[in-house]
Amino acid sequence: MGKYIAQRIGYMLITLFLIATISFFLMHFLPGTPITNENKLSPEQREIILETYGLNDPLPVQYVKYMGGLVTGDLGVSFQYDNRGVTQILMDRIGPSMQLGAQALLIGTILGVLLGLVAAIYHNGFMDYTSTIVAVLGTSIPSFVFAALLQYVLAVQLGWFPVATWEGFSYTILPTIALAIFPMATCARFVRTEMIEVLGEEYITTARAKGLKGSAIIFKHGIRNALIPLITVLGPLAVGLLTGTLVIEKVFAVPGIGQQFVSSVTTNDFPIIMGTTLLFAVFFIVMLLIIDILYGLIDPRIRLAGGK
Amino acid sequence: SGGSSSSGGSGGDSGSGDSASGSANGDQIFNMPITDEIPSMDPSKVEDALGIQWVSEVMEGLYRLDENGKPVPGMADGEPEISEDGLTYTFKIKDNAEWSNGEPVTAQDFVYAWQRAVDPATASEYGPYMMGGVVKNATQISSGEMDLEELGVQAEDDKTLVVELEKEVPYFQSMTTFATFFPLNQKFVEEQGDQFGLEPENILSNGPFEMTEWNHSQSMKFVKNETYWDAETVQLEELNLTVVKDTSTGVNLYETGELDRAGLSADFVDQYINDANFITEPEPTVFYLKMNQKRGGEDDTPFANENVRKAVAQAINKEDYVNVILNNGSTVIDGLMPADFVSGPDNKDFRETNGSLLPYDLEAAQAAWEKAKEELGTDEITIEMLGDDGDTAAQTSAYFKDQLEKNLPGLTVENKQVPFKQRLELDNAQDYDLQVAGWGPDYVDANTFMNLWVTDGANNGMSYSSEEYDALIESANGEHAGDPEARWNDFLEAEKLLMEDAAIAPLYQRSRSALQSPKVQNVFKNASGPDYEYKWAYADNAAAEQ
Amino acid sequence: MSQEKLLEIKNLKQHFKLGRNNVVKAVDGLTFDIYKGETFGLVGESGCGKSTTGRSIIRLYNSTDGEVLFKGENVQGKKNKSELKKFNRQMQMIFQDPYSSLNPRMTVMDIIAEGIDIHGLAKNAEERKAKVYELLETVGLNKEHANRYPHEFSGGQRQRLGIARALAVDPEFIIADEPISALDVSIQAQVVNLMKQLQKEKGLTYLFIAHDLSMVKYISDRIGVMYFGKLVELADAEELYKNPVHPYTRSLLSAIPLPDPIYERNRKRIVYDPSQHDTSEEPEFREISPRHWVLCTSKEFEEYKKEKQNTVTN
Amino acid sequence: MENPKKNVDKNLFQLANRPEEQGDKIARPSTTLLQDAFRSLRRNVFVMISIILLVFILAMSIIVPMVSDHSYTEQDLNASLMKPRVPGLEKMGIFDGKETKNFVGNNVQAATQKANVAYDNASDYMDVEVVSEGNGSPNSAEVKVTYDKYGAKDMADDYYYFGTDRLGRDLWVRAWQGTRISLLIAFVAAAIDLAIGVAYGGIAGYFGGRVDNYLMRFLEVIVGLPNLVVVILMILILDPGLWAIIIALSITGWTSMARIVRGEVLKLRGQEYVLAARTLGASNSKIIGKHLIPNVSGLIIVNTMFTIPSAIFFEAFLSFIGLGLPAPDASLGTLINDGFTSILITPHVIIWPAILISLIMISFNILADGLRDAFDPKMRN
Amino acid sequence: MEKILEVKDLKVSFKTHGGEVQAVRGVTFDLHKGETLAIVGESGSGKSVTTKTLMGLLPKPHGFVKEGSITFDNKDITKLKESELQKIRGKDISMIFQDPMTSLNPTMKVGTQIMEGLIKHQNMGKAEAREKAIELMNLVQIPNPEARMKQYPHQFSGGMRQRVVIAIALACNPRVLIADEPTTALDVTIQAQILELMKDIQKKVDTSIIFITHDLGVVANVADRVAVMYAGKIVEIGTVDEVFYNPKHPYTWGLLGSMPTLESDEEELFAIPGTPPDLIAPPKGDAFAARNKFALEIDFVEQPPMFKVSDTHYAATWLLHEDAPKVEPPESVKKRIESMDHSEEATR
Ligand SMILES: Nc1ncnc2c1ncn2[C@@H]1O[C@H](COP(=O)(O)OP(=O)(O)OP(=O)(O)O)[C@@H](O)[C@H]1O
Ligand SMILES: Nc1ncnc2c1ncn2[C@@H]1O[C@H](COP(=O)(O)OP(=O)(O)OP(=O)(O)O)[C@@H](O)[C@H]1O
Ligand SMILES: [Mg+2]
Ligand SMILES: [Mg+2]
Repeated sequence: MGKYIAQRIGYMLITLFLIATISFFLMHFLPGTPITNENKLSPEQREIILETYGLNDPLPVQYVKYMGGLVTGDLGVSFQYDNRGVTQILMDRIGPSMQLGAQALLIGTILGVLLGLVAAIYHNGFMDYTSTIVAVLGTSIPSFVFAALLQYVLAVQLGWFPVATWEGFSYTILPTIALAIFPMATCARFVRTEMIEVLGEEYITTARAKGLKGSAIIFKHGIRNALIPLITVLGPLAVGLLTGTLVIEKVFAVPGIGQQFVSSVTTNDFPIIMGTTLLFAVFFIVMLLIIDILYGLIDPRIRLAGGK
Repeated sequence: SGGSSSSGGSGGDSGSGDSASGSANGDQIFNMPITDEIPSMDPSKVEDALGIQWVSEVMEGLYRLDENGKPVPGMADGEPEISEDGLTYTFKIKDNAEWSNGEPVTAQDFVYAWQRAVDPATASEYGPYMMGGVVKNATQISSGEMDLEELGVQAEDDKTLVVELEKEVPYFQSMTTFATFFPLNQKFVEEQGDQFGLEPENILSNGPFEMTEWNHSQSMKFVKNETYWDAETVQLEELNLTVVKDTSTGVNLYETGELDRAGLSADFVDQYINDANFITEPEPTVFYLKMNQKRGGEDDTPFANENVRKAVAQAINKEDYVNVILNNGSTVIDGLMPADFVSGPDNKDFRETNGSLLPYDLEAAQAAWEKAKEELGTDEITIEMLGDDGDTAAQTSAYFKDQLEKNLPGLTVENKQVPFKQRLELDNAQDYDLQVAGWGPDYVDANTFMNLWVTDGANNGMSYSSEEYDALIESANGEHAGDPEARWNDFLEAEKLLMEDAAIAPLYQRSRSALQSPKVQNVFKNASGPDYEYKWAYADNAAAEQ
Repeated sequence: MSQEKLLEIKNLKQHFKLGRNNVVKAVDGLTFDIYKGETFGLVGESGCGKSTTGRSIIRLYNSTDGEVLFKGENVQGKKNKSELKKFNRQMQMIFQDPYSSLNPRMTVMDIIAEGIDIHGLAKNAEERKAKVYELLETVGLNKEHANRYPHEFSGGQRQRLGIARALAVDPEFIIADEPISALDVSIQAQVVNLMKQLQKEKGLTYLFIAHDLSMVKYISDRIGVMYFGKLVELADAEELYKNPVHPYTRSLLSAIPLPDPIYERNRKRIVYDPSQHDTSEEPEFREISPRHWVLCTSKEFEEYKKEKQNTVTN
Repeated sequence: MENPKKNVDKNLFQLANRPEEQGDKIARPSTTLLQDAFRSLRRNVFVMISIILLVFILAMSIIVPMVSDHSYTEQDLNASLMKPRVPGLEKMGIFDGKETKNFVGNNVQAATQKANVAYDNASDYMDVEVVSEGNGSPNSAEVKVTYDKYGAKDMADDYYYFGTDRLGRDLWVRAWQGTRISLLIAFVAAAIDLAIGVAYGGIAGYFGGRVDNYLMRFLEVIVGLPNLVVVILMILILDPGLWAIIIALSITGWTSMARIVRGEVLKLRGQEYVLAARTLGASNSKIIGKHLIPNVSGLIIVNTMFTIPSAIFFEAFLSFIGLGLPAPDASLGTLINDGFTSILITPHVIIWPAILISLIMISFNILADGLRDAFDPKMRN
Repeated sequence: MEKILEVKDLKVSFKTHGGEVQAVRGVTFDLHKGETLAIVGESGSGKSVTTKTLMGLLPKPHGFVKEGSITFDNKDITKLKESELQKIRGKDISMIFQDPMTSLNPTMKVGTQIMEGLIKHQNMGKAEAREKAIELMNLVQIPNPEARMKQYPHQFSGGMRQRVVIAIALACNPRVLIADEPTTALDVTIQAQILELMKDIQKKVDTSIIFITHDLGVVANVADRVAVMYAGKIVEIGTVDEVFYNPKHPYTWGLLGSMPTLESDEEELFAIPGTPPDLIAPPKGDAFAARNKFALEIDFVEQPPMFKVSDTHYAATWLLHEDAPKVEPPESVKKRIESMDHSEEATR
């Protein structure tokens, strides 16, 4: 097990290296410079500024410098926010995004699983169709539409929650709900499909033959076996949630990394783009690893390659 | 009035327009929205509206713009001594000018700051731009050809600052209100190293306010600076800023009383136009179509033909555009210079004097178009229009395309929507035919607009070149620099010439629409530099109660 | 029956590496021949390596060691495309599980015609169809079945489809890997009858793998008994049943329940105890009487021989 | 129990000797998979409704922009932001194109005056209803004004079924045009996605081992690349527009499909029918294409149903940050974004595209479930 | 002998897209205390459905009891509520399922799966249940039970898994044990062990066993009585000797005839031709008629009733009607019976 993880971490480093390399070059193909007031500068002044940013070096040189910094854990400084360290910026911004993401993931998964279970148990019944429609609506209506409506109805009209900004737990509730709808719907669909299958398995009949109650059968025997495909889709979804979403962050004025990333891309803030890309990549790869480990924990039949 | 108008002055009917009436009462706190994170609070490096706005609240240069948008002495103790030739200015620094750490503001602080601004190592964007060609040797220093010490600024003693200019600059005082010209305490700045301006503790104030909290991308807090020389004028105790990027979120926060102001987009203007607290604020910012005459600076585009330019410039119904699509109080403009920005020796507004030069005129447009087609020997012309990524960009592009194609038969407009940075790049490379562009003043003088279109100017970017025009601008800034009347006439002529050539197609002068709580009083709108001035602001909570 | 060797298996080994120190010796040194036209039965308990043997012979695995000669040619050796194709036509396999050996998403027509398509045995669609119909008929189904999907068939019918698929390329040699284990008794009989009939008509050679001795005995000419990757006994079917020598063979025979209640009430199962063997030397495969081979040490060889003498004389 | 003594015709008690024709007969008549799939789909009411709906939507998206009086780009600033008005329905008081808004003032007069200002003094077309009389104190009076904008603008004969947007463009036409484009984006993205993702996953899963390891690591790299940067580069290379978006989508969109297919193929590749195909000499590509992929089709269909909305939404996201289709083109995504900023002020701008997008998604999902069942031979009964 | 379970005219159907599948079409039998009743018959003849019905385990809602009753403890199982059934299941009646590979939950430890029933029915605490589970595992001869408890099913061999399934079924000392093809997936040696084990346990606790299989050898080994099912009906029922040595129904002949004996020679095996009828539309007369060489005309007209052969032996074939021609079983079956008789003599 330990060996397997070590091996995977080795691969992870290679993958990260590749991602860093490819995105470094991709990014430098982006047209334009990080300079804000291009049209106020003469070409000579422009050159000087690029020079001081080190952007006039040949690309390979810049690349080597960047990778050198990376090895020592230095992500460089932002262009957009003069001199501010990229690491610090990322740390600041990822917090709110992760909190929202985690809350949304938690709520979305729990509700989604319940919804899916209900649908599976009352397969082809009224509850099934209701839950399916709820689920499909959840995946078909853009989350920002939900967000706008939630904000208007629950915050402005009813005054139950703060409208926006980021000042305490109560401020996280609305964006969490808006974010949770998609994972909820996704979970519901997957759990339903899987559960219907699992409930038809022989070992469920065995459990019934023992005289177990319906709830015990579903929670003790059913769910765990339905989890594998669920975590497969939840993994990338979780990364997506934890790494922030521009739109929800914008609507609820959350200082998250989703907004940050988009604004960095549109201002050519290379160090932040790189830093964010790598951060997301780490998230994703670690998530894939966690999923693989979870596979083994959930289903003992799935053995990790190389494990005992 | 000058380039500013009081906050409630237009549009609203709360009667708060008169800055003399009303009085401060209740908590002196404003909660204001800010549209984005402030990139930097380093005055040598600020390069965007937000940074300039808030650096200008915590700091002060030799001059400051007052209620009327006129430069009045700030750190400077009274008016400077100006040499005969108008090239040497000697400023006295106020004795009671202090940094918030208790140290006095000295002439050396200015010398250090100005040198820092043009130092290539600082990589400031505004430093070379503002000082180049103004302060002696600034251009050479910023391009690394001269040493910092050669900059035309000297501290004669602690409180005497001598500035040498490259040429006579009649609007120099106005320039010193700009952040790049603010003083810096060398010791403090060097202590902070590359952290300077990044956190509240890395900032030293000499202005009306101090920054005390900065939650990045989220919120900021400014409080009154008790060590400010004019602290007794400052009534506002606290200014809280919240980053809100979404218009409707801003409105919702305003509606629930969490913000004292909310910017409005076209749709919200419809909704709130009858609201008692609805305001519109005109700005001296103009928008026009840039018509590139040489693609990549080399090949002629259809716009090399004057008649094509004339046709396009007169074919768009600007009235409809401004009223229906922008719907934010913006006004049609038929020249380059915005209204209510500068007035001549006769005290008449520039715009008023020159009048409408290139208005919407369908007949003229079509006549020019027919001529143009004849001259070019073709019936079908296709041009590419760059769109930006602003709020109404898509509607704007769609509208212009529709107007041009409808009114100029045979013209095809292809819209190209690209990210902001790519647009800049295409603009730089002159790789476009037509694009909407805008310009706001950097200082209060006609030159900030008029010198845009000199041959090979940094902003020209469309290969417009007129010897006559160049000559006029040169004389205004050289020979006539000390002669306000002649200079004024140069500029008036230059604009006429520009419009005759249809070098650009003027569109509109921008306004902003907003909802603002009646308690917000005496926030002044500036023509250049910081958008707003809070030094004289106060909260009239009683007005809000009504 | 001719004595022409169709297949020679020499010291075949198939080891699976599971982990660093974990090697499963599924097949561990098999040597036997199969003659043209005969049915060679391979029995042994579950997991003793029967399927692995079959699969190694047909090249589904690359064997660890040893060689398999088919008509004197090494099967395992490197082959180019056309050689491979030729080989694939000559040797075919019927799989153990009639439910998982047919692609549930293909029609019977496509399943059976797959080999025809791969080897270009039909000139056009008509001929292809005709061939499939003929094959269906051969295995006792009819052409109406061609458009159906496997799950619409009973286990016996599915196994016939598997046989038809194998026959489609006109093979000479068929490996039948427990073709009947998963079937009903009454259906087992159908399949076995069919296989026998086909053998008669087409002169096929079978390697028939099973763990049920009674059926194997019925169909096979010779039988090999496997235990833990090794052949422990090899003899003519009748001989093996009448005179089992190796204790494992005896145990296996004794465990088969017969549809005879009274016999069953009295049947005594012989339990095989691997430790009863003589461990003084590596056992070898020795011919104890003509055509009857047993894996034994020289000491055991003598004992077995003596025993055998007794039973024969009795 | 006694043996039953029934009087039965004794003639019946003779050996029947019927030919064994019943032998291997399966009762059901033979049908092709397609017929069968269709039959099974037809039996499912929900699926039928979805199909009809989708066909209807597709047809409308093709026909409406072709036959309508207005084109989707045609502007009329005079008819800006008209409310929906539908002949027939307007008589029932819905979709009559009228706006209702409340105005407040110190007294009724003041409030009414405000309304007059707002509606250009078109008092002939205003219907004023007093909500509260007020007592002279600020904003105590309230009137409810119903404004007949069509009448006031002299457009009594015009009908905009979905209303108009700020530029006075007919949203009915734009919505269908947008549907057309969004469906195109969705289909092409899904198709490319299917082609690349399925093949990639199939190859990784089938060959397994080292091939799988390398392919999966490469996939991780692709996933790790920032989508937005890729999109911008595509816009740079291909000129902004539909195809840049579609290609950007397909560069990164196929990865989840690949992962799912791979996982399933890993499970299936040991199946005996795969071994059987190998013994027949089938090539690897044939095994993947004919044996493995068809057996993953259920999951592939379901996953495609996730691809379609994500493609449509991704395009919407791009227009949200200003990188979408260039004006004046319309997609459901751009329409929703246009309407989003004013969702509470002029809801008619966003509601129709939102409803259309939801209907499309729901139909696709139900259809997918139905298809999965219909093309699963095991579901044939 | 004491009757423990009485099944009367049980009819079970499934609603499917294709129509109603009449899986069980009128099954009547009794189960006595301490006996083993074997049910044989071909795949799909309704063996599993019948026994699942006994436990109220039909898949709902599409599987349902159409007619008939199952009397256990004076209660009709077909009429009980789910909660009442839960009290009986696992405690009074338990079941060993057909396939040991799939009938254990792959993600749950084996020990937990055994303990579940104990905790539920015997009100045991965890510790006590664990003790008992270890005891059960010992009973089914799983070596080293303490360690094995903590393992997952995939770590067990097929035979061991089957023993776990048996242990689960035996946990609460059920009065009726239903074993649905418990050995089909196993090889002969392990099968033999399991059969011995079941017989031992039966002796110890006097359970009644219903043993489903289609392997006649196994039947001969374990059964006291045998019921032969075909197309949802019992076509012959009797003591094991009666059915094996004096079979009356042509289907039973077919079954017996299709098994090769170790002595049988080169001739073709007797195989029942064709496939069973479609239970959505079962034939009007005898369901077996179409495949039956000895079918009478009446077989195509009317379903045969149960004819009595002896007090314990009944068969549903018109051949037993007094008007029917006398038909001898096929040669192969006769020969086989003779050979058995021979073996009978030999062993006695
Ligand atoms: N691909 C493989 N990888 C690892 N081990 C394998 C593989 N295939 C077979 N084995 C192992 O090799 C041994 C022999 O397996 P094989 O399938 O040949 O047995 P068998 O005699 O056919 O059994 P059965 O009667 O159950 O089919 C078993 O222990 C099995 O676990
Ligand atoms: N859930 C179900 N839905 C529809 N039909 C079913 C269902 N379960 C069983 N059947 C049908 O009922 C009939 C009897 O099935 P059953 O499982 O009892 O057969 P069996 O005698 O146990 O066969 P085997 O020996 O293969 O286990 C079959 O025709 C089967 O197709
Ligand atoms: Mg095998
Ligand atoms: Mg069964």
